[in-house]
Amino acid sequence: MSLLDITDLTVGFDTEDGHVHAVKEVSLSLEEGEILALCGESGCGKTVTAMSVPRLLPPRTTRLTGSIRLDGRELTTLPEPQMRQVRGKEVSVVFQEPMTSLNPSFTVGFQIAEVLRRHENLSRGAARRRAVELLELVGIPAPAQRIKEYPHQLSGGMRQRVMIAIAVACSPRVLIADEPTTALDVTIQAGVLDVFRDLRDRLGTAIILITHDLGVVADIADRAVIMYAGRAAEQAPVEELFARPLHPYTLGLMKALPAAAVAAGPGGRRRLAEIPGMVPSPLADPAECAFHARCPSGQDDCLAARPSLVRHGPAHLAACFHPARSGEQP
Amino acid sequence: ACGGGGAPTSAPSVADATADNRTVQSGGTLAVALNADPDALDPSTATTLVGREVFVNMCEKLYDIDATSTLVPQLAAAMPQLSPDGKEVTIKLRTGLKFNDGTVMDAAAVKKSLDRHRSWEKSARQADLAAVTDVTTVGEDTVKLTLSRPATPLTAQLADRAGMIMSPKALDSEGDAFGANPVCVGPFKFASRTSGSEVVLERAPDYYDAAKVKLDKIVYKIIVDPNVRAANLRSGDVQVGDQLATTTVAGVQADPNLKVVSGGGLGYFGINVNIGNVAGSTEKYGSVDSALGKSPELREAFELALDRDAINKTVYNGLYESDCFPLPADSPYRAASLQCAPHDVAKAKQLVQASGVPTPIPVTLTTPNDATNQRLAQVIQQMTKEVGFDVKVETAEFVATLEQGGAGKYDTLLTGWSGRVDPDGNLTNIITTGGSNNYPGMSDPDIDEPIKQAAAATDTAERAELYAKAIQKAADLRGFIYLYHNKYYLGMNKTVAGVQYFKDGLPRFTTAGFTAK
Amino acid sequence: MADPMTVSVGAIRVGSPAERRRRLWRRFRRRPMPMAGLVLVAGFLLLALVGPLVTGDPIIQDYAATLAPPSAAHPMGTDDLGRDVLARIASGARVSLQAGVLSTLLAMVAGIPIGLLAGFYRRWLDPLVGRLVDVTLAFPFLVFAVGLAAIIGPSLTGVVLALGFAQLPAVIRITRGEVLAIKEMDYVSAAIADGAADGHILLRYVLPNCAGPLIVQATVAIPTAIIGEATLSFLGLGVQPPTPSWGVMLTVAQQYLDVAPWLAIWPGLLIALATLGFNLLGDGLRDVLDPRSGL
Amino acid sequence: MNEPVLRIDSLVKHYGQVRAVDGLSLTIGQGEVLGLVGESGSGKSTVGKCVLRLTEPTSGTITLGGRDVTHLSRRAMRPLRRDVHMVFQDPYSSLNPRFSIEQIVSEPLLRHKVMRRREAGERVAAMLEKVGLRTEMMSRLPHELSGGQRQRVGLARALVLEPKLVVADEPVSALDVSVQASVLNLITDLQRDMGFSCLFITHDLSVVEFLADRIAVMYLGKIVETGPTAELFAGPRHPYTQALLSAAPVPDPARARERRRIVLGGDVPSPLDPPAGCRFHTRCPLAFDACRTVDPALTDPRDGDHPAACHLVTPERRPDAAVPGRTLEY
Amino acid sequence: MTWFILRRCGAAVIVLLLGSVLIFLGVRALPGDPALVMAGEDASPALVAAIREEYGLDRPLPVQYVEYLRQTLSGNLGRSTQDQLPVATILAERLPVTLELTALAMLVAVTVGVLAGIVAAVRRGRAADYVATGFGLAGLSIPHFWLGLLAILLFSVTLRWLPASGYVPFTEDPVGNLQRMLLPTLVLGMGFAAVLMRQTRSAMLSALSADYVRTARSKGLPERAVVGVHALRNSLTTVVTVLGLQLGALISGAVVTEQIFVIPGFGKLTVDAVLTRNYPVIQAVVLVTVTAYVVINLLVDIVYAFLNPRIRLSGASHG
Ligand SMILES: Nc1ncnc2c1ncn2[C@@H]1O[C@H](COP(=O)(O)OP(=O)(O)OP(=O)(O)O)[C@@H](O)[C@H]1O
Ligand SMILES: Nc1ncnc2c1ncn2[C@@H]1O[C@H](COP(=O)(O)OP(=O)(O)OP(=O)(O)O)[C@@H](O)[C@H]1O
Ligand SMILES: [Mg+2]
Ligand SMILES: [Mg+2]
Repeated sequence: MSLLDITDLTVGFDTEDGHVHAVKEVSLSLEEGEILALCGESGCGKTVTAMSVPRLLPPRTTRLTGSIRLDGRELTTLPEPQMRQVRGKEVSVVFQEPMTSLNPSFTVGFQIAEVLRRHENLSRGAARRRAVELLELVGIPAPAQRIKEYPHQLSGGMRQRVMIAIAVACSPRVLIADEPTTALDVTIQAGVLDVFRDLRDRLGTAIILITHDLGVVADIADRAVIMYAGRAAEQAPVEELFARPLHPYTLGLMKALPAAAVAAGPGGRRRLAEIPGMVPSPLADPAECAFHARCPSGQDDCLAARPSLVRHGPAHLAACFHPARSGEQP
Repeated sequence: ACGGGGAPTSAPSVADATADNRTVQSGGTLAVALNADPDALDPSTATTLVGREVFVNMCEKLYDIDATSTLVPQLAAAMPQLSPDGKEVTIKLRTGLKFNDGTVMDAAAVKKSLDRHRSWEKSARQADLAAVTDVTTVGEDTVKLTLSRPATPLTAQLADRAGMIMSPKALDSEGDAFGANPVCVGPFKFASRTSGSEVVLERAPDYYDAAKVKLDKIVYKIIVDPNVRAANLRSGDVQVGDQLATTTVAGVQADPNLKVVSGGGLGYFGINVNIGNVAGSTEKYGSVDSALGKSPELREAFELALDRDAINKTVYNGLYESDCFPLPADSPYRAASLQCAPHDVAKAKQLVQASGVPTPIPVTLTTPNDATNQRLAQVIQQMTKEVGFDVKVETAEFVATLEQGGAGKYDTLLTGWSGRVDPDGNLTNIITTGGSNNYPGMSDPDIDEPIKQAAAATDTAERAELYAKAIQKAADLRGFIYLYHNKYYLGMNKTVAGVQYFKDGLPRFTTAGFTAK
Repeated sequence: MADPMTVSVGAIRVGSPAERRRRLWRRFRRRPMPMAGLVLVAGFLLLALVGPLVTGDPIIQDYAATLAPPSAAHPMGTDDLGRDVLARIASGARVSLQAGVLSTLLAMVAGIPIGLLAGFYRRWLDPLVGRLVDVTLAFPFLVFAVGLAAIIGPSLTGVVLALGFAQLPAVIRITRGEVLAIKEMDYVSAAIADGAADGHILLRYVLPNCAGPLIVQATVAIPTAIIGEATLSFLGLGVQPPTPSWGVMLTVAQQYLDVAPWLAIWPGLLIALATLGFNLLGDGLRDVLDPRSGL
Repeated sequence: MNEPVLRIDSLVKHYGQVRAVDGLSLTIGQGEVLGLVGESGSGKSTVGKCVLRLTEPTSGTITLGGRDVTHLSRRAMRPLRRDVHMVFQDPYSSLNPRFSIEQIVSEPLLRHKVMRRREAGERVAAMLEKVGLRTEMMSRLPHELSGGQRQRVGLARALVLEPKLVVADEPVSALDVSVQASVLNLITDLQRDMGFSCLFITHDLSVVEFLADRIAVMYLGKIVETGPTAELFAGPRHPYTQALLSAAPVPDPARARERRRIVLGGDVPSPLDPPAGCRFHTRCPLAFDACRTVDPALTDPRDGDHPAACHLVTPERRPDAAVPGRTLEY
Repeated sequence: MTWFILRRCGAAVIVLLLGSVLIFLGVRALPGDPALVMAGEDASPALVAAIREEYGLDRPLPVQYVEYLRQTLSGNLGRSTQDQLPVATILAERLPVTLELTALAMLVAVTVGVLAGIVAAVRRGRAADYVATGFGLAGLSIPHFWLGLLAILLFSVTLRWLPASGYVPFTEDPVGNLQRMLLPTLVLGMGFAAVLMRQTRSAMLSALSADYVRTARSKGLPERAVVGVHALRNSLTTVVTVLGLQLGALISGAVVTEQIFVIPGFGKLTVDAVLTRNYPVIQAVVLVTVTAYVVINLLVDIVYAFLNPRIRLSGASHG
C-alpha cells in the first residue's frame, strides 16, 4: 500500500455548456518521500486530479467517482469535518499564483500562524515563533521582520516561499504543488525547487508537483505522469521516461522543446517538431484514442477503441496501441 | 346663493362648532394639525393664514368677530367712537389686563404696537393702517387715532393682526426678532417653536379670563400633506385637524370617533385673466397680446363654459360654495342685484364663433402644483375644450405663481384670497388700479371710485350699494373669473369640545377642552 | 495576464458569431429570472408602445362616473375625474418609458464622452472630471431635482434632465474604469503602433469594448429613473396635467387610499413590475456577459 | 556595413520613480534576430515600447533605418510605422475582440493606404495562409480561435505590411509547448522568407538560443552582456548570465542533476531604488568592493563582438582568470 | 498613508468649494423672489424692497457670494426668512432628527443588508439565496414613497399599531420616539438594505472565488473562518465604499421619507425651504448635506485605507 492511492479517478463538471470531462479513469500512487510530477499541456486535467485529493473542487458542480486513499483511508467519502482535519495537516497545497493565493488583508505571519493554531493548537505566541522558524526553513532572510509584512510587500519568489511555509507548517504527508514556479523567474525558480527538494529530504514529505515544464520534471521529480485530455498517457520514473518515452505524445512534447532542437545540432535549418492539431474538447468523451487525430503513428485501431494504460517496464506504463519502439531517442 | 341655474349644492352636514356646549374638564394637551408652517409669529410682519390661527389663541386684538361675523370689542372696552368727519377714532381700552409676561396693558402699550405696525419698514400692516396718521394716548385707558381720511374698514383691520397688541417689554428686549418669542395678551402664551415642525402654546396665568381656559397646552403640529393630516386625526395623534382637504372630509366624517365642523366662506378662488398687467400689477397697465386678454367676449365665453356646480362637486366633493362674486352670499355687504349668469355652453360657442378667432383658441393656465388645484385645472381644461378653447396647464410652485401673477407673466392663473371681514379688504388691493394683488391689471374708474367712496361711508346699505356697482363692473370686465368661496373644515376628535370656529376659519381654543368621561 | 485554462477550452469556444450569439442566448434562456425580466420588460414596452392605441382616451373626464371600481367598461376603474384608469396606465407607461430611456440616453450621451476622454487623457482631464463627479455625487439628487423643477418649471423635460444628471456620475465612472482597463490591452497598443489616430482608437477600439458594462448599467439605470420619475411626479415636480404618469396617478391615489384603493394599487404595482423587469434583465445580462459569474 | 535597421543609444525610461530602462544601447542589423532576455521587470518590454514610441523615452535616441525618430511628432511618425510592427505576448488582449480576423489583419493596410478595402481581402487571405490559417477564419472573431491561432493572427497583422523590423514581445510565452513549437517554427520560416529584422523579447533562454542570431541580456534596466548566440551560450562572461544559464531547466534528468548550479541569493532589487555601482552586486557571488560603488561599462576583453558589463571582465582581469577567493563556474 | 489622507482632504476641500459655488448660484437661479414670498399676501412694493435690502438681495452676485462665504465660515448662517429663527438654531433642531433617522436606517440597512448578502453568497443558488436576492430586487423595485404610504395605511390607519407620523425627541419620550421612528426607519432602511445586500453578495461571491479563499480552505480552516475572516475582510472594503456612495441616495431617501411621515428633519426642511425660497436655509441645508457627504466619504476613504494594507503602508494609490 502506498501513501496515496488514486484509483480510477473520474472527475467531471456540470457547466452551462454541458458536462466537462476533466479527468477520466486516472490511477496513480505516491510513495512516502517521493516527488511525483504531473505534466501535460494546459487543460489536460493536472490541477483537477490533484485538487481531488484535498477535495478543493467546487462541490456543487463537481462529479467525482473513483477512490482516493491516504494511508488506506478513503478520502472521497470522508465527512467534511474530518476532511478539514486532513486539509492543511496531512495534505496541503501550494498554488500557482503567489500574488493572489495569499490574502492581501492579513500579514504573512497571521496567515502562517493560522494553520498552526488550527491544527497544532499552538498558542498565539508559539504559533508566531514557529512561523518565524518556518520562514527561515523556506529561506527567507530576516524572518522575524517579514512575518509582520503584508503579501504586497514581498516579491513573487518570497510570496511563493511563504505559501510553501504555510503548506509545510504542519509537516503534511502529502504536499501538492500546482505549478509552483511557473510565475517565477528562472533564477528564483531554482531556489524554490531547492526548497522542495530540501523539504522532501528533511521531512520526508511526498510531493505531487504539477508542471508543464519538462525541464522542471527532469530536474526534481522521481516519477512522472504525462496526462493528455484528462487521462494518463504515460507514467514512468523520470530517467526512464526521458530515456525511453513510449507514448507518441510524450515524444512529441519532448521534441517540441526548443532546447531539444538546439541540442540536436547547431546551425542550419533548425526546426522544432510540432504536434499538429488541437486538444480535443473536454465536452465530449468519444471511445477512441484522444490523441489519434494528432498522432504520427496513429492507425485505424486507435479509432476503434481507447487504449488503456499498459505496463511496458517495471514501473513504466503507457496508454498506446502503437508505442514508440523502446530506445527511440526524443 | 349662487347662480348657474342649479340649486346650491348641499354640503354634507357639518356640526356647528359654536353649538357644542358639552362641559369640558380642566387640563390636557391638545394636539392640533396645521396645514402649513406659520411664518414669523410677529403680528407686524406675519402674512399667513396659519399664522393667524396661532395668533388667535395667543395674541388678542382690539376687536374681534363673533359667530355671526359681527365686530365686537376684545381688548377694547367698546366699539370705536368716530368724530363727525370720520377722521378721528377714539378707542376705549379694557383696564386691568396684563400681557402674558405680566406687563400691564395700557394705552401706551397700544400706541407702541400700533406705531410699530404702522411705521416699521418691515411691517406688513402698513397698508392696513395706511389711513392712520397719528396715534395718541388719552390717559391710561384710551387711545386716539387720527386718520387722513374716513376709513370704515379700519375697525375690521383692528380686529385682525393690525389690532394685535404686543408687550412693550418684549418689544424692547426682542426688537426685530419679536416673532421668535412673541408676548401678547391671550388665553395661551408662546412656549416654544421648532421650525417647520411645531409651535407650542401654554395656558397663560396672567390672562384676564383665565378661569375660562381649560387646556394646559396646545401643540400645533405642522402636517402639510392633507392625507397625513387626516390619518393623524384618525389615529388619534392629533385631536384637531385644521383645513381638511375636501377629499378627506368624508373619510373623517365617517369615523365614529371624529366629527367635522365647517367655517370660513369669506375667501374665494378663481381664475385671473391677464387683461392689462404687462409690467407688474403696481405698474402702468398696457394691452396684453392673448386671445382672452384682448377679447371680453371670449372671456365671457370662457366663463359661460364653466359649470361651477359641477366643478364644486367634482373637485371639491360639493363642499365649497359656487359663486361668481368676491363677497359671500350671506354678507351684509352683498347686494341682491348681484346675480350670476347661468352656465351656457350654447351661448359660449356662439360667442366664440362670433369672435372670428380660429379655434381651438390656445390658453395657458398657470396652476399651483398641489393636487387639488391640478384637478381644478384639468376640469377647466375639459369644460372649455367643448366650446373651442385649448387650455394648456402649466403647474408651478405656489411661490412662483404669486410672482408670475404680480409680474403679469401669465395668460390665465388660478389664485385665491383668504378673505377679510370687511369687504374693502377683499377689493381695494385686488381689483382697483395699481393694487398690488391686481394680477389681471383691471383698471376702470367705475370700479375704483365706488370702492374708494365705500371706504369712507359708514352705512352698511350704502356701502353695499357702492360695492355692488364696482363688483358688477369687474364681473363684466372679467379680469377675474370667480369660481367659489372655499370653506374650512375642521376635523375634531369627539372628546374635544368648546372649540369656537367662525367665518374667519381660525379655531379658537380659549374655552376648548376634553369632555369629562 | 493570460489565463491558460481558457486556451484549453478554446475548442468549446470555436463557432461563428451567430453560434456565439446563440450560445449567449441559450445561457440566458436557461435562467428563469432573466427570462421573467425579459417578459416583464417586453410587456412594459408593449403597454407603452401599443397600449395607448387600443385603450381609450386617458384624458376624457366623466363626472358621472368618478372613483368607480373596476368594471367591464373600466377594467381598472376610474379616477377622481371619471377618467379610465386603464387608459391612463397605458399612457403613463409611455411617460415612464420616456423618463427611463431618455434620461439614461442623456446620461450616456453626456457621460460616455466625458468618461472616454477622462480615462484616455488621464493626466490632464481625469482629476478635473473626478472632482466634478464628486460634487455631483455629493449633491443630494432630490434637492437638485426640486431646484431644477423650480427653475424650469415642473415638466418631463425637467425630470429627464434631473434623472439624467443623477446618472451621470455612474456612467462616467463606469466608462472611465473600462477605458483604463481597455487602454492597457495590447490591441490598443497595436493600434497605436500602427499609427492610428486617437479618435479612431476611442471610437473603434475603446468604445465598442465598453459596451457590455454600459448596457448593464443602462438596464440598472432605467428602472431607477422610472422610480425617480414617479418620485418626482409624486412630489409634484413631474409631468404636467392632464398627461398621466404613474407617479402623478399615485399622488392622486394617495388622496383616495381608503375610498378607492385600486387607484393606488395599479400604478404602484406597475412601477414595481416594470422596474423589477429591468432589474432582473440587468442581473441576467450581467451574469451572461460576465462569464466568470456563470460558473 | 549597412545602416542598422534599429539603433538605440543610451535609452532611459523612467516611469515616475521606477527606473525601467536606465541607459541602454543596442543595434539590430538587417535581417538579424536579436534576442533580448532578462528576468521579469528588467525592462525588456519597455525597450520594445520605446522603439515603437508606445511610450515616450525619458532620454536617449532611437534611430530607425538611419532616421532619428525619438522626437518625431505622432504625425511625422506615422509613415515610418509601416516599417516597424509588434507582436504581443498575450494572445487574448492583443486582438480587438470586436473585430473580425479580416478586419484585424487589414487594419494596417488600410491605415497606411496601401490598398483599398476591396483589394485588401486578397492580401489578407494570402497573409493568413502564410501564417498557416485557413482563409475561412477571416470572418471569425478572435475569441473563437485558440491561443496558437490568435498568435498567428497577431503575426499576420504585424507582417502584412512587410515591415523591416518586428518587435516580438514574448510571443510564445503564453502558449503550450506543442503550440509554441509551431509558432516558433513559423516565425523562423517567415523571418527567413521575408527577411525582416527582429527584436525578440523573452525570458526563456532556450527560445532565443533556438531562434536568435545575437543575444542581449538585461538586468534591472541595463544590458549586462551581449554577443552572438552560440558564443554567449558557450562562454557567458557576466556572472548574471552564467547564473541564468545554469538555472535554466534542462529537459534531461541526467544533465539536469549533474550540472552545478549557481543559485543566486535574494531577489531582484526594486527598480524603484536600484543598487549603486554594479546593479547585480547584491546578488553576485563574486562581488567585491568596487562593484558596490562603480558601475561597470560594457566591454569585450577580446575586443570582439561579445561585451559584458562586469568589473571582472577586463583585458587584464579576464572573467575566467582566477580571482583570489572567487571562481566563476560554468 | 499621510500623503494619501492629505490628498483626499485636498480633494474634499476642492469639492466643498465647488459645491458652495454651485449651491450659491443654484439657489439664486430659483425663480420666485424670496422677498415676495416673505411679504406674502399683503406684499407692497415698499415692503418687498425693504426685505430685499435687509437680506442683501439687491447687491451684485459676486459680492453676495463672498459675503456668504465669509459669514458661513464665521459660523453665521443667517436667519430663516420664514420664521426669523436663526438658521443655526434650526439646523441644530433638525440635524439630530435626520441623524437619528439615517443612522437607524443605516443600522437596519447594514445589519439586514450585509448579513443577507453574506448568507446569499454563501448559500448561492439555494433557497436562502433566492429569498435574499428576491428581497434585494423588491427593495430596488418598490418606490420608497409607495412603501411608506402602504405602511401608514396598514400599520397606523388600519391596524392602529403605530402612530402615523410625527416626531418626539428621544430625550423626551424614548418609547414614543422609537415607535414613531420604526416605520420610517424600516421604509428608508429597506431600500438601502437591498442595495447593500446586492453589493455584499457580489463582493462576497468574488471574494469567495478568490485564490486566497481557496488557500484558506486548503488550510483546513472551518467554513466559518473561511467566510467570516478571509472572504469577509476583503469584501468589507467594497461594502464600506458602497456605504459612502449610498449616502447621497440615503439623504434623498430621507427627504421623501420625512415628507411622508412628517418628520421634522433635514429632508423636510430642504423641501420646505425650496418651496418657500428660504435662501438662508436652503444654502445652509444643502451645504451641510454636501459637507456631510464629502466628510463621510473622506472617512470612508480613510477607513478603506485602514482596511487595505496596500494603501495604509505605501500611500501609493491610483484612481
Ligand atoms: N470548476 C470547473 N468547472 C468546469 N470545468 C472545469 C473546472 N475546473 C477545471 N475545469 C476544466 O477541466 C479541464 C481540466 O482542467 P485542469 O485545471 O485540471 O487543467 P490543467 O491541466 O491544470 O491545466 P493548466 O495547465 O492550464 O492549469 C479543463 O478543460 C478545464 O476547463
Ligand atoms: N506604465 C508603467 N508605469 C509604471 N511602471 C511601469 C510601467 N510599465 C512598466 N513599469 C515598470 O517598469 C519596470 C520594467 O517593466 P517591463 O514591463 O519593461 O519589464 P519586462 O522586462 O518586460 O518584464 P516582464 O518579463 O514581466 O514582462 C517594471 O518594474 C515595471 O513595474
Ligand atoms: Mg492547472
Ligand atoms: Mg514584458
